[in-house]
Amino acid sequence: MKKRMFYQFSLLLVAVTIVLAGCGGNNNKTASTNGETDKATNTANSGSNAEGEIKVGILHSQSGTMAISEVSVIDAEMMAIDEINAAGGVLGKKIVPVLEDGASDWPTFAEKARKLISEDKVATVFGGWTSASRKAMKPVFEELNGLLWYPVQYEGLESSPNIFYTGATTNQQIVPSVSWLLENRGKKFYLLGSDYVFPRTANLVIKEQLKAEGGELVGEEYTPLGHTDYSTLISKIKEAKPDVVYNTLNGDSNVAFFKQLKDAGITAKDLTTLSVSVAEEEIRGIGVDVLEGHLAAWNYYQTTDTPANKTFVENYKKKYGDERVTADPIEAGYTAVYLWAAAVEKAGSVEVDKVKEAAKELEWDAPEGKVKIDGATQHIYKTVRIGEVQADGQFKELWNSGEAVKPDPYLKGYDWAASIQPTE
Amino acid sequence: MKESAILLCDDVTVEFDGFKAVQGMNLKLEKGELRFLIGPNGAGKTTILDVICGKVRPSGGRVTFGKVDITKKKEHQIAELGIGRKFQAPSIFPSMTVSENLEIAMRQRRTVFATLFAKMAEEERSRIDGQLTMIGLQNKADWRAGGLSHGEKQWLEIGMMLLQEPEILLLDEPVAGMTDKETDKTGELLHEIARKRSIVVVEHDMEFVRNFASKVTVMHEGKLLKEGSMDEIQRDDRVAEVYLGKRRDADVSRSTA
Amino acid sequence: MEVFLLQLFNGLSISSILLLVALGLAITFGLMKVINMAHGELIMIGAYSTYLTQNLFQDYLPKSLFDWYFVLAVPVSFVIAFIFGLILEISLIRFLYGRPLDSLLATWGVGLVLQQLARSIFGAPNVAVTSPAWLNGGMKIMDGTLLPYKRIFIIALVIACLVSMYFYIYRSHEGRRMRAVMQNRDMASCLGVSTRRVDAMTFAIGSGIAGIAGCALTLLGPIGPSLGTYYIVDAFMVVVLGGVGKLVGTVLGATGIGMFNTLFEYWTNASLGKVLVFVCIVAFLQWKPMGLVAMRSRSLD
Amino acid sequence: MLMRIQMKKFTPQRIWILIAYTAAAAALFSAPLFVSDFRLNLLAKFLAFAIVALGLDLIWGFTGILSLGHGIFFGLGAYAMAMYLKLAASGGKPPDFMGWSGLKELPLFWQPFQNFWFAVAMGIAIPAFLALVLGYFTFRNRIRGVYFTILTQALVIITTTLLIGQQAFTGGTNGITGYSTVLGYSIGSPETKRVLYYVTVAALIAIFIFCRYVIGSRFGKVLRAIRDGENRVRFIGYNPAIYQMVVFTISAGIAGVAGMLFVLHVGIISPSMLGIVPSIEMVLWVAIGGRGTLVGAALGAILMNWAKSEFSTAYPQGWLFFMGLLFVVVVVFLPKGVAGLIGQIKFRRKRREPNHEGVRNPAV
Repeated sequence: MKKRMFYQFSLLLVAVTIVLAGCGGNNNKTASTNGETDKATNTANSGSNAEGEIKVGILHSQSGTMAISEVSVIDAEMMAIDEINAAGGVLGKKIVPVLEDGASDWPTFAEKARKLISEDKVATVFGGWTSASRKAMKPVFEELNGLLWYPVQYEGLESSPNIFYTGATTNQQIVPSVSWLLENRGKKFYLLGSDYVFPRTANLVIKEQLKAEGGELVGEEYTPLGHTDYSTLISKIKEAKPDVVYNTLNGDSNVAFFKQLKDAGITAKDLTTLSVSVAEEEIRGIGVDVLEGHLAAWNYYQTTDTPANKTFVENYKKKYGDERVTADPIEAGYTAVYLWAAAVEKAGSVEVDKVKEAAKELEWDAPEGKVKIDGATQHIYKTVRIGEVQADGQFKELWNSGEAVKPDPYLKGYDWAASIQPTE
Repeated sequence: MKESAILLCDDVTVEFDGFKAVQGMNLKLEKGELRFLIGPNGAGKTTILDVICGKVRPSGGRVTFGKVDITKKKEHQIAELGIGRKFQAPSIFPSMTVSENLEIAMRQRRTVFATLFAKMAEEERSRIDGQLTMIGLQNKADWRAGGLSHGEKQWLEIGMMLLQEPEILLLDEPVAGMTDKETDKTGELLHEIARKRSIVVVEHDMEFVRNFASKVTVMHEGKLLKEGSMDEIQRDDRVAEVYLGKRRDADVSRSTA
Repeated sequence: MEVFLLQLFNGLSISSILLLVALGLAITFGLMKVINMAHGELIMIGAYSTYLTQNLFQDYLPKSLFDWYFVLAVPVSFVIAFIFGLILEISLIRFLYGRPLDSLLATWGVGLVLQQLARSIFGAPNVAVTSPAWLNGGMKIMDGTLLPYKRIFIIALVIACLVSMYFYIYRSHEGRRMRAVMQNRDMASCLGVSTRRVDAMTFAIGSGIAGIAGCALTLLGPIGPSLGTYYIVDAFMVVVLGGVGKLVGTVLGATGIGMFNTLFEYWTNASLGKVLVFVCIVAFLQWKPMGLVAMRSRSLD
Repeated sequence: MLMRIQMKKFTPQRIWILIAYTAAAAALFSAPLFVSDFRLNLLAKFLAFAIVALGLDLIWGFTGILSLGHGIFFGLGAYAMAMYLKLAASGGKPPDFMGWSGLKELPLFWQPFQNFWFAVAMGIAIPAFLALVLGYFTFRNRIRGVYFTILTQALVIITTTLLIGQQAFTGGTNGITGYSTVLGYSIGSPETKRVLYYVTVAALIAIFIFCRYVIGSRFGKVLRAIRDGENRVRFIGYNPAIYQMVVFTISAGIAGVAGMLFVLHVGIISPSMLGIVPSIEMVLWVAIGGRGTLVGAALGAILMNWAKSEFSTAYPQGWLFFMGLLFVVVVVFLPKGVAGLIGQIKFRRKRREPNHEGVRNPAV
């Protein structure tokens, strides 16, 4: 009996010490990571300090399943920060990135966002990839009045006063691509997606659009994330005989789908597929041999012909290696940093409200062409591009929208979209 | 005669993947009887104990306990009805203390609700203490049972069984691994217990059987070979042929194990 | 008719993949009672081995030989996964015999480390393996029904693995020792069989087969650090459903799951199909806890 | 023997223990005075995890049943609370995700969740009920050890796939997030957070005491007996299936409570929290802290999560290596975890029995 008790006692002591020391220790640690300056905490919520530094948060998944995609975005954002710092920083101050790992886990994104804002007191955060991670962070940014730059195309139907969306919303990617397909490739659509929010919502939009624009839905299928056998699904597609497979599969599923599609004897000549989640990076993992001739819709390709892109691609390859490729989300992450920096310069401050005000209608020559922030929705004007995969793993642009399209996250400009408005 | 039988195995057959371990075995146990079950290895002695206590479902035949048919009952139901079993290898609960072992074995209401709110009554404690003294472990009540010696574990298990207060005790080689002194003590204890309860003992130790048995059942190849007093058994030619002839082999294999 | 045939083939194909993935587990889990959660990572190692073989061929050998890299990749994957398995057994698994649940947890940790290792070496994104030209295309059995050569190849590969395993286990000297150790460790060691050696070999062979599975999977799916996680649970289901300790059971388990998966997926959709299959497995195990082919034994616990 | 009981009550050790417990409770209650809001929020989350760990320890540490599906029970509790919070935020109208999934009306089963207490009751009842049903079949059919563990994994896959697939009703992969108030108080305000923290501390202490009672009772002894030898228990006359079922249900209910608290602190629940990886991680906390001791399990959860949030930032790659290796080392060489290690150092001389006894799980 004696030993049991004594042993519990020592355990408890350890517990108390850890809880107290742990918490206390944390505070110390935060102070010391504030760098050489202990005054950082005094300038609460400003994100800057007297010594000439501005802290910004970078919050992507560096581990877990989503790291595949997000690590390149971090690279692009870091590159933009380096470039800006090399050119003298913002407001004459250096930008200091604080990296956090979202670990492909949505609650972790929320936790880390909270930490960046309230502990590190960053001026802004660049981060997120999946819709889920953004949805998880959104309440935190709204509660603490932080600022988030989200760099990935997404399903729309959202606009938060504390988030800037530098990726495409539906009317800058999906809607125009569907119209283009209807005009050029055929009326019968087969919707294939991974089972999560983006594909389901995107397909909801597509179905309405097909009804309105004379298309026909011949099938709709969702596969679990990480699904790797598409033989049955391909037979189903064969039976349905669509003109177009509109593909919203995500990540690894794309690899399996395209490899097995080719094995089934179906090439891009036999069946048009258009993907919205396959960019240059993904092509490398799938293999050009299986993807050649298939289509994708984005706002940017590595081959996009603008002066800004030439230097962007060059610098990116110089910094991270010649074998690396740029892609739409990478470019959007890069653009986000520049847009924020420009807004800060214009506002003359890093305070969230002032930056937001200054960002309205701000324009910048991004690698994808001229972009402009839409003040009302905090999305940006983007040019839509449809590309075809070439033998070298790059896209050839088949069509573009000519000018940057005004973002319309709630699809208010489309009559047929009346039924998919949010209920709240 | 018939009404005094407390346990009746009627034409019990057990099959393991086509192999008949027990074939049409009959066994009748009177109240207050101390019965020894012997036979060469593989005769089906342990299997018949398994059938009685519900561990093995017979493919044919019936087992009746008192007036209750227990052939289809589950182990814990059979145990609750009053049949206790001690296995060959000491199976106590090694991470619990000796007195905890006894506490849960003690006869009591065994529902979740009852155990959740059970308070150790004065009477219960004295029963446990009494048992501890009887099995000679009063000084080791707070030891973890896993730390006991082999013989002590055997005793503890017997103690647990006694606290369980079953009407029939099924013992599988209770004196295996015991010293001569311990063996004798166990034998005496069995006789004492048999005054109130019935006991079936499976045993290889012929010395022990000779010293303590009143009635012996011999099994061979899953069947009843002979039943009677030790003298009758020893005089029987068939027993001598199938059992005693092979006994030497059995002893040899046991001594090497 | 076409659809029926094609679906039958698809079901067979999925079964063969499941079987290939589960065969290694059937050995480590079925015979050794070690729950190897890192099995998926051994599959991943096999896949990366294939990738490396491909790269070596690309870089150092004439283009005309490139198509034959896959022939070499199968044994290479086996050997590399075998070596990993051996190291794993010697450094870790041998402490875990008789503690199946602990082996599950510890090997999960190993899996985590191996995944991270792959991520550090090859990077987080998927890598591409170009399948050899002779495996492209398929057999046309009637109009619109094409049986891809890759899938036929995998089916053949599984059969080859099964046959060689059968011969190894039931016909070879080594195999006899292995069975002896798995059935009665003490007795075998008394008879002079080195149980340590047999354990290590058995585990390594199970791992090696996982490597072959990984090699085959490069033909069909993604090759990335998390490759193994997609298959591990399915593989366990196959082994448990089939019944532990019998190869026949594993074959039946894989065929059952593969066929039903295809059927349900065809009737409903991929998500629901998966749910239905798992519900069926859970329900089936309630009915027959020991699986399809149960090994009955008299021993208590 | 009476003496022994008396002794138990008044030994100095017992008094010390009492002081230590009081100190621990005092530290937890006074933490808000020392710690920033953010850290407090984190601590609250860790405490919620500690609650799951207690529940897991009941079944794994004390009964020898390893569930790799506790994420489900945790998650279902969390979902129940999330449904209430989401409805509170949307004012009883269908929440946003239903809109973009094409659902216009609030489904019937959502409606009662407008009531906080109903949600709380469901947050315990749903996981407990699911565990009861699963336990009823599996334990009655004597599926145990590894088979049970693998079965719980199948259950995880079924549940997460369903949750993801039924996006209109569950929010899909995004899960449910975006809350505003709880019982009328703003969920983001520091005051509410502080109150929620105290609620969590109180829940942890209450559940800790409850678990201690369960373990100390004769019921708890039967559980430990089941861990040591399920069959032997049967021959004494207990039906292990019932006991396993009950303790599994209790454990699931506790996980549900933890899940509800988790949602209140973190503000999101998504199917990924129900997955296999979080479920295994929960087991890891218990393993590292020390299975078979309640303090160890709770401590393990707090410690591991604290370490994770500290180190995963600085070394996102290294962290996984570290965690994997830690797992291996602890499971293989320290089967009793940190608690066991401390015990070993302190009482090595007094040990009379081989220390691996009883640690072995009676599986297969």
